[in-house]
Amino acid sequence: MKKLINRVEDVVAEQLEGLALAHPELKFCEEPRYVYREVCGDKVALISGGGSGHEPMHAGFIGEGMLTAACPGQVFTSPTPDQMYECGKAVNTGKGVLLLIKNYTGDVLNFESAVELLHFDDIPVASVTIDDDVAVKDSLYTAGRRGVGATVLIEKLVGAAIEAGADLDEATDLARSLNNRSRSFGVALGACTVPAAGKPSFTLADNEIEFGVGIHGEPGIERREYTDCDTLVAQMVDELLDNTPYTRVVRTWNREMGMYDEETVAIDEFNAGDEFIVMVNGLGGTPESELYGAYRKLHKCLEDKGFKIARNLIGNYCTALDMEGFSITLVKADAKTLELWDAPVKAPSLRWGR
Amino acid sequence: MKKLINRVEDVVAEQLEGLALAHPELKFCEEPRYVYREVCGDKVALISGGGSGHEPMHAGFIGEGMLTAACPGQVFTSPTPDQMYECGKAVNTGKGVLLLIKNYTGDVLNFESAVELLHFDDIPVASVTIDDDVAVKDSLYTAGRRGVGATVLIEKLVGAAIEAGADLDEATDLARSLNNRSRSFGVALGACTVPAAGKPSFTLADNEIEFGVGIHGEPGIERREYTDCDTLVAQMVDELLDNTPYTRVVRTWNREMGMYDEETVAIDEFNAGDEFIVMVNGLGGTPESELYGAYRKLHKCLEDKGFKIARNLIGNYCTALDMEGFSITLVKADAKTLELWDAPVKAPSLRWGR
Amino acid sequence: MTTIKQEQIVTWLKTCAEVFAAQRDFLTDLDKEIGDADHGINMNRGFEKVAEKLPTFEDQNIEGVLKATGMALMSSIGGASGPLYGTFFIRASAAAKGKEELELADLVAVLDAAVAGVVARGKAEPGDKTMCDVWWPVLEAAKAADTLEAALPAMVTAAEAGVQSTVDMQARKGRASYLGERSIGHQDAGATSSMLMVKTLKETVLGA
Amino acid sequence: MTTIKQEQIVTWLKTCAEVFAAQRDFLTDLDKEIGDADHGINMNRGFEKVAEKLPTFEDQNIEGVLKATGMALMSSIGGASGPLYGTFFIRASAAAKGKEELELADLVAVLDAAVAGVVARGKAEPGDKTMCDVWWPVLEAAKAADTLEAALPAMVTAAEAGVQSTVDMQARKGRASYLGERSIGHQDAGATSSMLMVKTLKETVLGA
Ligand SMILES: Nc1ncnc2c1ncn2[C@@H]1O[C@H](COP(=O)(O)OP(=O)(O)O)[C@@H](O)[C@H]1O
Ligand SMILES: Nc1ncnc2c1ncn2[C@@H]1O[C@H](COP(=O)(O)OP(=O)(O)O)[C@@H](O)[C@H]1O
Ligand SMILES: [Mg+2]
Ligand SMILES: [Mg+2]
Ligand SMILES: [Mg+2]
Ligand SMILES: [Mg+2]
Repeated sequence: MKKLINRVEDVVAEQLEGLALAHPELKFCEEPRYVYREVCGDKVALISGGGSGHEPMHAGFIGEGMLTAACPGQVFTSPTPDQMYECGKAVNTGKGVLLLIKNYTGDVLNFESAVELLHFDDIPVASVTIDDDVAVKDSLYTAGRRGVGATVLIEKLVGAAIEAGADLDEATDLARSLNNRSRSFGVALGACTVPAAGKPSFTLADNEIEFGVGIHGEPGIERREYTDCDTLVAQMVDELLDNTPYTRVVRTWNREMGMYDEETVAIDEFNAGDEFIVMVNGLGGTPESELYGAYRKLHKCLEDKGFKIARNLIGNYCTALDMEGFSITLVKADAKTLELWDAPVKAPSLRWGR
Repeated sequence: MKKLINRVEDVVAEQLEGLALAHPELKFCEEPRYVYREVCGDKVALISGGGSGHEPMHAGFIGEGMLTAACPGQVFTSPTPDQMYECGKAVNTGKGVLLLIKNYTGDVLNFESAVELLHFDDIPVASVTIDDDVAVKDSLYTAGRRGVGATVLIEKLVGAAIEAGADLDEATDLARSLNNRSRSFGVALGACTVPAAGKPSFTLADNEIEFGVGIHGEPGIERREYTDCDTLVAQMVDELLDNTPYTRVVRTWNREMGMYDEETVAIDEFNAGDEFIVMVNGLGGTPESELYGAYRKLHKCLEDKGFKIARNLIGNYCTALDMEGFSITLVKADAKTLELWDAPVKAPSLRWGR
Repeated sequence: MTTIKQEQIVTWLKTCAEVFAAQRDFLTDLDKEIGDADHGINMNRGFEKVAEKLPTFEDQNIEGVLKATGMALMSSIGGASGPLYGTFFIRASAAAKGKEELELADLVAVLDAAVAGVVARGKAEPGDKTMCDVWWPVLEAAKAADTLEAALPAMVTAAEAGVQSTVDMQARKGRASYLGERSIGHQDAGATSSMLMVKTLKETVLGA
Repeated sequence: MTTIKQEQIVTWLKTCAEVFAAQRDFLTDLDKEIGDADHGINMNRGFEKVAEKLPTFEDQNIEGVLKATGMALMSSIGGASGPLYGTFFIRASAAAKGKEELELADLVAVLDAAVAGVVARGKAEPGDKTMCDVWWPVLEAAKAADTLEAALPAMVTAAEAGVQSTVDMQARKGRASYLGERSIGHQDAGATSSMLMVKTLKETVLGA
């Protein structure tokens, strides 16, 4: 393994230090670890976080119109409850804290512990668990659909709503509704190498891919034959547009009762005529040019099926270290969603209008 | 070799088609191949181009406040004169055409042919050859310093000046002066794979790097031992700050005479107290997180030596397909340069203020 | 011997730190097959932190030691195993209220509370291919024994059998569940780290 | 045989297209060692274009055929070799003004103009490790011969020796120059493609 790092133990801290040096508007707390910005005005604090290795997610999305703070764990390991707890206390302006969680067992367990800790400190707190990865078919025999690429888009959209004055409940409802309208699917052409492990997490023959991968270098739901970009994108679109019902238990923190309410909720259907915000996301080791090649086919597939691409985002946003591969995310968007999308954002890795 | 492409022959065309589908404000001419935008107003047209495989450079930098058009060649092969010629004719508003050339023999020969063709069509034309790669030590026994990362920054800065009303001579002078204040140095931790070749261009042991690489997958000036990120960045900074005089023959198209004037010109010195715009640029296969790790050390090295980083740009901007590695570019900046830098730009891969 | 002494608990924790340093790559490799290749790294980081902090709490009673251990694990492991092992020790601590030593009945009560805590958090069911598939049989073995001397080796045997039993299971919880049938045939990493803790306890108290 | 006929020039170009298709990977591999691994791809693309367009100009005189070939190469090869080979054929065409066949003296004049064009563009000097290190000795061999029958084999011998001579040279022009001393020991790709064109001309006119 050869990586642009120093000691494996220091990777996350040093990279965050570099981020804060490059973007002095981001502050960096080392113990426990979180990155944040001073919130201008009396706004809800939007906090995300998760294992490191998905850069620019999440710290690169801290900024006006997007995240207030991010809690980075070790590489591919969710952060610990004390990080979100201390971070939440630090950035709460009184309007409360919304935690965005990617649905991985580790993230959910650690974030939900933090929700309880913040609650017992009388901080208004809510959490939304994002589970957009349609590669996972059932929620009964698995830990449920993983939270992947949609996280980026939801962070942007909810951040814009908060900038425009949404309160904690409105922001929470928006995040949840966006999540029910979001679907992602990822594939790997090659494995990534976790610095601490030092070797690739799997090996693939020249004509093989992992189909339906998450963002942690884990194998996909299936190893498939690979022929070419267009065939692969078409297979992914089939998975993304499949309307087989998917329901799961959604947990909502009840701030009156100090406990979670549980409710079984289904995701939304996608039907011809729908408009999408589309993301073609590189997993870290695939050049941007190839993502545009994939976008070409995606655009045609969706238009052929009667869908409309209202906005697109193409690049490396939610990565798995240096994994070769990419994911596609579709978010069903109405006029209000597009307005939030177009609103200014000024984060190190997503910026327009400012 | 496994890449996210279809037929090798179609790679460039399909990726550009994807780009134009994603960004409908960019128009795409297939034969001869160039990408352009409608210029608003009576402005100089700023055209860049070169081999493909360096994405997002150049087509991703077409937009308000940056390039007017780009002429993409085959992968790692400079475009042909007819591309720049037809493109120049198409986008000239009467204010003339400035061609930015990266100093590689192929680029220079093909672009200079296009300069002549445009001139004979009575189009006011100028060209500036960018040669910022300080890995190349002498201009006498080589084809001269290569044009690499500074191209991105010069495209941005000259584009802003043109947006603000600079005429052809002013834009040309600015580009030339910026080039004399720009230095880059690149390293490769792993080779890239040209789709048409199908195999990596070289192999490196786990403790080896290529030191002083260009952006075409070619080996560097030297194969060196690799220990860690900080050591490597410090070595690169030494190369970048070295003030050994460098002169070369600069060719300026004489629009009266219809021929090139030649003049021997030296690059500027860098001295403590200077302010820089700094780019840490990934070569395509290195995750953004690692670039921030490198930025951390770069920031400290430069500050320790009494330089100031006024602005920074960190990410994949001028790549070599999926090469693992990165480059550092320094541009000495005065107040006027920073004003141009901060001016709005709205290109697919560089955007702020719009 | 009829009890586990406070000093033995402290020694056990220190030895666990050594064991997880030594087994770091092995556990990570297990997690690579059907997870994300970090379980050994996580356990090593967590118990390194415990060992580092031990001097600040090793004089407390068993309740205090277990509580501080749980807090250290909770705030240093991360991932799925962090809150689970954190909860394990914090619940164990509550069941060891005021204790300076543990009789067999205490051990059973402590284990019972600890395992219940893990299940409450992670909602695993038998056969889901998790660390619980070790802890349930371990708890049963402790309950079935008459003496501590008999209980500890029986717990190790149960733990080892529990680990083995995970090989043929299809994961239904945690990261491995995404692999569906492809998770079958691989030994669960968390079950293995749990077994190592049980084995280390037995060796600390009874010798290797 | 005392002249090279127009049909032979056309056949030569068609055969060059076949040769560069067959030698594509070989030339690319040469360019990989000290360049950017595309010379074979470039030459193949260029001569494919020539072959594709030939039907539209194969009835013209030698001047016309060479001119159209130069334009096709210029607008399809790209890179360093594109403008150089483009210039080679365009200048050759000018020196073949009105010709339907070439005598030895014509061939020398045509080659002389073509090589001068390449040098004017690329500014190579002897020993710089470029295609010119083939074209100069080839031109000398043509000048030294008394008949076309003698000239063509002598040109091939000179071309092959020219290619060999590039191995020990340090590149001073083009991409390979960046490697400094590391460029020594490798055969130049452009010199090799030039040699193949000379060899194909001889085989077209005199047989293999
Ligand atoms: N819901 C759960 N209940 C009990 N144990 C679980 C659960 N989910 C995962 N585990 C255990 O956690 C182990 C993985 O831990 P680790 O690799 O440290 O975390 P992560 O999966 O977040 O990377 C699994 O091998 C399994 O034994
Ligand atoms: N200045 C020059 N004069 C003559 N020949 C040159 C010059 N520069 C390069 N060449 C030739 O061009 C060849 C490389 O061509 P090619 O690989 O197609 O272009 P590029 O170097 O742009 O990739 C070299 O092997 C060399 O023979
Ligand atoms: Mg993990
Ligand atoms: Mg080339
Ligand atoms: Mg794991
Ligand atoms: Mg080449």
